[in-house]
Amino acid sequence: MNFPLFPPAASTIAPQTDLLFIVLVAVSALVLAVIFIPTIYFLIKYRRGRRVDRRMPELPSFKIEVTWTLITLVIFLGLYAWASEVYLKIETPPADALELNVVGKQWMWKIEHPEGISEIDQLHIPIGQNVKLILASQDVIHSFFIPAFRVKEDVVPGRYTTEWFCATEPGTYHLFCSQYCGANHAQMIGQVIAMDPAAYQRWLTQKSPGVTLAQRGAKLFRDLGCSGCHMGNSIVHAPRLEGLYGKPVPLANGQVVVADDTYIRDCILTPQLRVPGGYPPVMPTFQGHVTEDELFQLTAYIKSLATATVEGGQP
Amino acid sequence: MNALQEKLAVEIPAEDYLHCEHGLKSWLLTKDHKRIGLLYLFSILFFFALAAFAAAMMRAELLTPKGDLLIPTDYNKMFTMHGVLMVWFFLIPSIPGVLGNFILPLMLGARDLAFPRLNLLSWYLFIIGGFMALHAIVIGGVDTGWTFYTPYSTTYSNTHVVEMAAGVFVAGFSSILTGLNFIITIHKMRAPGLTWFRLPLFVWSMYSTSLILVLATPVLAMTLTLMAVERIWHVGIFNPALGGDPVLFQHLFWFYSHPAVYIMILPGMGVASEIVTCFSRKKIFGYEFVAFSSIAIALLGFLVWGHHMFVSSMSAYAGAVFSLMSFLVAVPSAIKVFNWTMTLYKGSISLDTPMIYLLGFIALFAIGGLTGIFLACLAEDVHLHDTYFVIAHFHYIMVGGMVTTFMAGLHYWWPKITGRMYPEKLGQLAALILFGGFNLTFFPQYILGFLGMPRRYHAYPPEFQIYNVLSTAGASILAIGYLMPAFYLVWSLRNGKRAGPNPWGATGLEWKTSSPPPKHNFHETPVVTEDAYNYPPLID
Amino acid sequence: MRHAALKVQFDSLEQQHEASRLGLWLFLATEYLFFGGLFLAYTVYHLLYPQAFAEAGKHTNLLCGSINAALLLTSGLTMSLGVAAIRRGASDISALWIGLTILLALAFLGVKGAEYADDIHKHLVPGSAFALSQVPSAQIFFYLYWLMTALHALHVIAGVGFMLIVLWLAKRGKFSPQYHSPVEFAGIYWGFVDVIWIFLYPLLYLLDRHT
Amino acid sequence: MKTKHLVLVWLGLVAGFIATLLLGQWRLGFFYTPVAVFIAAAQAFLVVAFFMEAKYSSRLTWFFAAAGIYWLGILFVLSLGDYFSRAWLK
Repeated sequence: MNFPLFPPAASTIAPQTDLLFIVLVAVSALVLAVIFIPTIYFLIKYRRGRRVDRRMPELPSFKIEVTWTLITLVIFLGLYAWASEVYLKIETPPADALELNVVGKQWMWKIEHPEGISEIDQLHIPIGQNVKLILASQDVIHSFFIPAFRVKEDVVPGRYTTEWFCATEPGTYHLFCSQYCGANHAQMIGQVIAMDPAAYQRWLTQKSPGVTLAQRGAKLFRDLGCSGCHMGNSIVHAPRLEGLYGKPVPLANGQVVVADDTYIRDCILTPQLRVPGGYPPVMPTFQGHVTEDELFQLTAYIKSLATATVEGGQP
Repeated sequence: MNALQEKLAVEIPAEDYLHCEHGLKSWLLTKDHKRIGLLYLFSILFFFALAAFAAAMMRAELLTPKGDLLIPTDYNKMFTMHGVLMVWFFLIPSIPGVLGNFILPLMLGARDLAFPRLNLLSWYLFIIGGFMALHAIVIGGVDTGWTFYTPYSTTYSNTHVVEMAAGVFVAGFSSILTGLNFIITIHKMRAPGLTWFRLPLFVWSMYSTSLILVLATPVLAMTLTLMAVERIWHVGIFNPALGGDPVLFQHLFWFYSHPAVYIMILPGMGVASEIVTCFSRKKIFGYEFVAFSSIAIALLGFLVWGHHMFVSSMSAYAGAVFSLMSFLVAVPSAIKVFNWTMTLYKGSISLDTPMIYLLGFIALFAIGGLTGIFLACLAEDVHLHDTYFVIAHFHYIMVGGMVTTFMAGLHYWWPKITGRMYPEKLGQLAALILFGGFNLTFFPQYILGFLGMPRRYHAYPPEFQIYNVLSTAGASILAIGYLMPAFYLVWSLRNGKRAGPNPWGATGLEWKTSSPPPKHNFHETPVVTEDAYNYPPLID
Repeated sequence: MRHAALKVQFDSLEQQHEASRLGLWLFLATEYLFFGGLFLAYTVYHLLYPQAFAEAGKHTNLLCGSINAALLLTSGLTMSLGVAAIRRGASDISALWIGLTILLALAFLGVKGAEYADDIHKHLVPGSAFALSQVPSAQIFFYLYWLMTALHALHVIAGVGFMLIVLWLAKRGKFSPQYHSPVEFAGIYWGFVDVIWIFLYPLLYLLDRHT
Repeated sequence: MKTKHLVLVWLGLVAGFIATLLLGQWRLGFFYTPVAVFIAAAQAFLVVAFFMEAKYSSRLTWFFAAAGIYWLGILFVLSLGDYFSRAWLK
């Protein structure tokens, strides 16, 4: 029978939070000793019926109170600063990360690679590479938890959340949904398979369906009729999407937003919310007509147009 | 109290509150705070038994990694039932409803609470709410967890969410009225000479608790209303399809539910101060610090709710603020623990049953509080959030803290409530069993959580099994620790030796009247001339 | 001699009165925290969707809302005059003022009912037949409008009930210049009902009204 | 309390009401709400102080009235803090 005490630590963040954990355990042990040792000593020494000197000396009790309050406070503030610094690292995805899309739905995880590979309840990633997950939920709140990487983030319906990590050790790790999501919450589990970059490349080529995510998005773009207005020589005055992604967009109300994944998502689902300046608010909503997977495909397609130029006609 | 009165009081008082009236009606329509306290005692024990049954089912299921005892939905209904009943129908009313009701007016030297009829109404609201919740469970149960997170609760769950929320809503008004009653009573009904800084610390802690009950519970009521209306109407403000934000629900919910944790632990801290002083025959060390730390917890406790939401997609900056506040709120709790320890110094310590429970409490609360620091650490919480670490932490606070002090207080004031003593040796044994069983149940869950086992899982990977087996074994021992008092306390009602007005030789006005006390508590309004815990100086 | 209205747990009428009045104020504190949840939701979504709120806010019935604001403010005055009268011992005049307050409150409820009928007629009830469904998140505004006004109306009804009890007690000659706590408490409660409407009025009826 | 004072308070309330109504016709846009809430707070103060007689009550009354507002403030400030700062970290 074995009693595991540490989960595998396989990301760049893991050693940092584990060090914090060990220090926390040490501080706790120290505090417990400071409480328990005198308590036990007093219990034995001052047991009723024992003849000991019980005259209470004049203690500077105010000073004592202030001292232990301040000591506690200083230790706490130190821990706070340290933990917050690591947290900001966990919450700030690096710019050079490989972006993968994740859709959570009752009760499975679907992962979309830009190369067009879809996985269910499995996530293949290369080690030594920053990976950023863009998380979306089709129904309720889920949470994407990889204990070995010490990361987790809730997946909230109606918007994107992100989570990032950099795996350090090849291996197969648990993937859990940690936010209660209904009957089969405990079955919403999977595996994270961290691989050497070379093995990962082999896996990519082997599994490649031959159609990238952006190409699937392009097909969808035509099937849903988006291209009717946003492409070619349409009679409708609609914004062109070439070169759009990542650029600032002036809105009709005077604000300026950056055309990121969230903005594109919002424009498809609630087009009236943030209408770009100079265009009539005529686009219909696609709320209920596209799934989260399809939104990812369309976004991937629009992203792929970031470097394209407009053919035929003015923007 | 002069010698003659002392002698009179030892004899069985003919007119005590238990015997002055008879019949069911005299109980169900009573306005006597002591009888209402007993009504609460019976009702919360009933809900505790049901919730404990649900816990037993869960622990049995978790013996094996596969989900083989219950189907997933039933498991989910079990933990929801356990959470809802334990939180709202046992923990929150436990010390305030039972011991607060019974002892607070006695401690203040008052004839009753300020609003006795309102007090009875509180109990009825509690019972109505409780039966609404039970009804929801009987007709099919609820599977949202006690947290009712949207959009699962509003749109996806097909169980009796609205009925359950309505029960909690009604019980919430019971809490509000109890808190209101206590606050006004403490302000307006103190005996002559009983100034604020002569009050027993239990009164300070009840005051802080009541502040939270009064000011946080209405927000819960509104949150549940919004959730229920959204579920019925199919339109609402938490629905992402309309632009709603499910995270707003979490803000509103935890604005109540985090301070609710302090509703559960503050009364326990009050009981602790009473017992530590009584059984070491000493003034509390640093009275003002212990008193104000209760108020500080009530004030700061409202600023920390976001630590339940560090990975909820809340802004990282808001997270940083909530984390800082969470560290700060731990300071007053630490102060209390240090002061209790210092009170033992140079005392005359006697290890009677309440004191054993209480020492157990200090240990468990210290561990629970320190592991709370782990969860307040932003980076660490990312890993530990929603795992068994959290389960272990809050059970150390709520069961190790609140339930242990409830047992301590029940034993401490049992002679006052019933006029009888319980068998001391059995009491001590039960307290030790409880302590051991508790640690065996919940300590392994810290490790489980750190290893990554998520909460609310009815099935789990096999490497987690060993700790689950330990935990279930501990739960069986814990059950014995809870069942023993049920037997010997009932036995003592008829067979216990008569207690007399002050069996512990304690200070405090509640011990200056007969046991059980007369209907209006005191034959003569007492006058207070000294500080709390003014035990005679100890020489050797 | 103990006054007939003095309860056993109190020593004097002053203590009893002060305790009850503090209790009422504390209860009102819970009331505004209860409404506070709704006001928070309103603020959050107003910040997130200012255009939607401005657009949807144009469709509430400004006339009804303004009449009701005037009615409630005036009823606050009549109620206070009723309390002032009982304190002087003029219980008949007090009853008149309280009666007038009840009438104003009923008028408020009447106008509110007519307004609701009009809103329903204009399909301003969130749901599948909602008239402004082309405005994203306008449903959130109207959902809050309905909840907030309905909850306020419930408090108006409770206030009317409170005042009716006070009138009934007054008729049975229960009050005197020494003891008239229930009248005073009805006044305090009614003030609270007033305060809520004072905040609801600009938030629900006056968003982006310029033409 | 004198009838004259109560009528004066009522006139103050009506003035606030008319100001709210008229300002609403102006092109203040989003800034209307804070202005209107400020006027409403002034009106509410009048009602609380005079109609509800807080001005003539014990300090404890003010304490309870203020306690509720303080806790409401906590609810607002910390919740809105989240919504305001969500866009900061990208």
